[in-house]
Amino acid sequence: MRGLALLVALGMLAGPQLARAEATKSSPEKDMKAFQAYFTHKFPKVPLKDFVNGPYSMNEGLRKQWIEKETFPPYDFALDHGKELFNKPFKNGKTFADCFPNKGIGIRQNYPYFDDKTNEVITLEVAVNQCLEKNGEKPYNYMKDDMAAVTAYMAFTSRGKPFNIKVPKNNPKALEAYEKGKQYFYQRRGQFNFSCASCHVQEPGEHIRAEVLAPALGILNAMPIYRSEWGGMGTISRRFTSCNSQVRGVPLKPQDPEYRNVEYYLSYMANGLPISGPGARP
Amino acid sequence: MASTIRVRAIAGADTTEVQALVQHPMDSGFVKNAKGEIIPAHHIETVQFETGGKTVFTALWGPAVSKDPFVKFSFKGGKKGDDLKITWVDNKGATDTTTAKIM
Amino acid sequence: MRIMTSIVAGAAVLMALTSAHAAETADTFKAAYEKAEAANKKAGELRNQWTTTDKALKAAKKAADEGNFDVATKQAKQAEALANASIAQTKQEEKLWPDAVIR
Amino acid sequence: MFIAKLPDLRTSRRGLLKGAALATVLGASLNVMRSVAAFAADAAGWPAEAFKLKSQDDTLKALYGKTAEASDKVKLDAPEIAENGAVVPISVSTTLPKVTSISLMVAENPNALAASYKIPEGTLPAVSNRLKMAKTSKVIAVVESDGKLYSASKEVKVTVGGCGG
Repeated sequence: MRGLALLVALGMLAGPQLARAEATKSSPEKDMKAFQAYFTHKFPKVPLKDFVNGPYSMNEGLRKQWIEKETFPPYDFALDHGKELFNKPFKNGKTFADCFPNKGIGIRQNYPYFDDKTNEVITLEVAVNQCLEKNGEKPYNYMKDDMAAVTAYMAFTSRGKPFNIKVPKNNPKALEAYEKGKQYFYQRRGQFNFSCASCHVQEPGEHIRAEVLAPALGILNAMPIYRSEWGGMGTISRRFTSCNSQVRGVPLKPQDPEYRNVEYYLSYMANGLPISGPGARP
Repeated sequence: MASTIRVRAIAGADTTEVQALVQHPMDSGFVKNAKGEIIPAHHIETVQFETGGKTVFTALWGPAVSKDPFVKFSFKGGKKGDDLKITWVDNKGATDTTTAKIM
Repeated sequence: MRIMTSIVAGAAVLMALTSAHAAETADTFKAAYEKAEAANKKAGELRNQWTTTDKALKAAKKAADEGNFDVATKQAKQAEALANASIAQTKQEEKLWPDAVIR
Repeated sequence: MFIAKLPDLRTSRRGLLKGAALATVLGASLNVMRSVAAFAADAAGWPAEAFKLKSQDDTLKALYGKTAEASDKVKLDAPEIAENGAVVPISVSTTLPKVTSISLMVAENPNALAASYKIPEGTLPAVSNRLKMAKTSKVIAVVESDGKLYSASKEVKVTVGGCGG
């Protein structure tokens, strides 16, 4: 082991062999290609873009129920509520439109992004609360209700637009955040010793108890979701925290930097796949 | 306050198809909350659909109808621009009504 | 899967060993509880606490409040075993996770 | 995702259902006056008794005062496996004449009757709705046609129950 470390150190010093050390580091673009190829290879009948429909892309019986559900979708009320909140002026007369590029319409596919000034990942949910706080309003609960409603509306105005997440090459901190997100995604945790990947990479389409597991690819494109299991809407924050709980891990705080990093990584993996949120899920 | 009732009524050649979604918890009375206390039954009992002074459909619902209930039916006649009035009443006496235009 | 089994089994063995003691006191409970809390705090720093550790800690506290130090100490020791297992898991996984990455 | 549910994390499983396609099958002439009269009387009362009963036979007796015979003219559309017991899309349609009501029962629910629909003349004998199912059960559709009851049933598998917990 010590010998190997020495070799690597020598290699790095040697300069020309730098490429070998680099190979162990992430190339987000290469990761993304491999990630998408894994899923299209595992499910050759599912078109790439259809992965945004989660378990419905890989189970005929479920798909039929979903299509019927979409004729009058359960997230309809949240969507209307979100539109109302989005357009309602704050006490200072400003609105969400003043906080976002393009007045907040059709931009969901660009979140999360890496903020060069603060060196942190900014998710859409964080940006929504930052907007509220900047304008002297109380921030929303990250898990559901108003946050789910506003992000539902913002996703809705962005439907069909492909995820366009960037890991700026000129900022090593961005790659670091991406790397951390990747590690969180693959690292097993909780008493059940599961990682995100254990379920959503290795077993999508399979049943765990009664549930058909969603593929990790495209899982965030449909957020926020109305989940029958929840009897209501939930955000990405809710999705992550509930996954932790289900493997008997104590969830981190919503929008903890770790969760933001995972969202960054996972959204990047879905680059090119269209936003489909808000979604309905079992 | 937005209406609790969403309606889509579309006139076809000789029938009108109505779909409605109502925002309501539809608590069954069999579910416990986080503290282990039974959440009392709270559900819509009747929904009435009227057009042209005539009731075209009545739903009688028990607690086994899903949360935010959905219903779809069709009736003969009805044309674009006609009013369709929907009224629900729940077991606690709450009620809401809305009038939608047939599309 | 194998790792999980071994961790769970390890925790079970520890629990079995610790349950052999009897006639614990407020002091032995306090010591055991502090150790468990410290271990769980460390697990928290590693961002990997287990819900079962929390549960055991709460059960320990409750038993202690009721003056049942046998149960309280047993639960505290169980919490410590669980917290230590979560720490061991994190250490191991920090090395193993790259093996799972899609390439 | 649901490897094991911790009791304190359990949320209600109630949720939404979907609708299903309507079969446009019936032909009947419009008789506005008659249906207004029939309807006003019916709408006045929610059949509290019928909604409290456990067995489907008792429910039918309370609701209609008679029993139903199976008929292949009653079409019941329900999933083989429900995605979630909280939201099971169920549709009923029929080619039977003079339909005045359609009722839906879930045999294994705490109370069998889930919903009952009054069909005045001029309304097609077809309805779609979303129901809760506590567990795997037979779903029974009952159509009242020309004063008689006809039924169809289908087993729906429920792996995630719709009655909370």
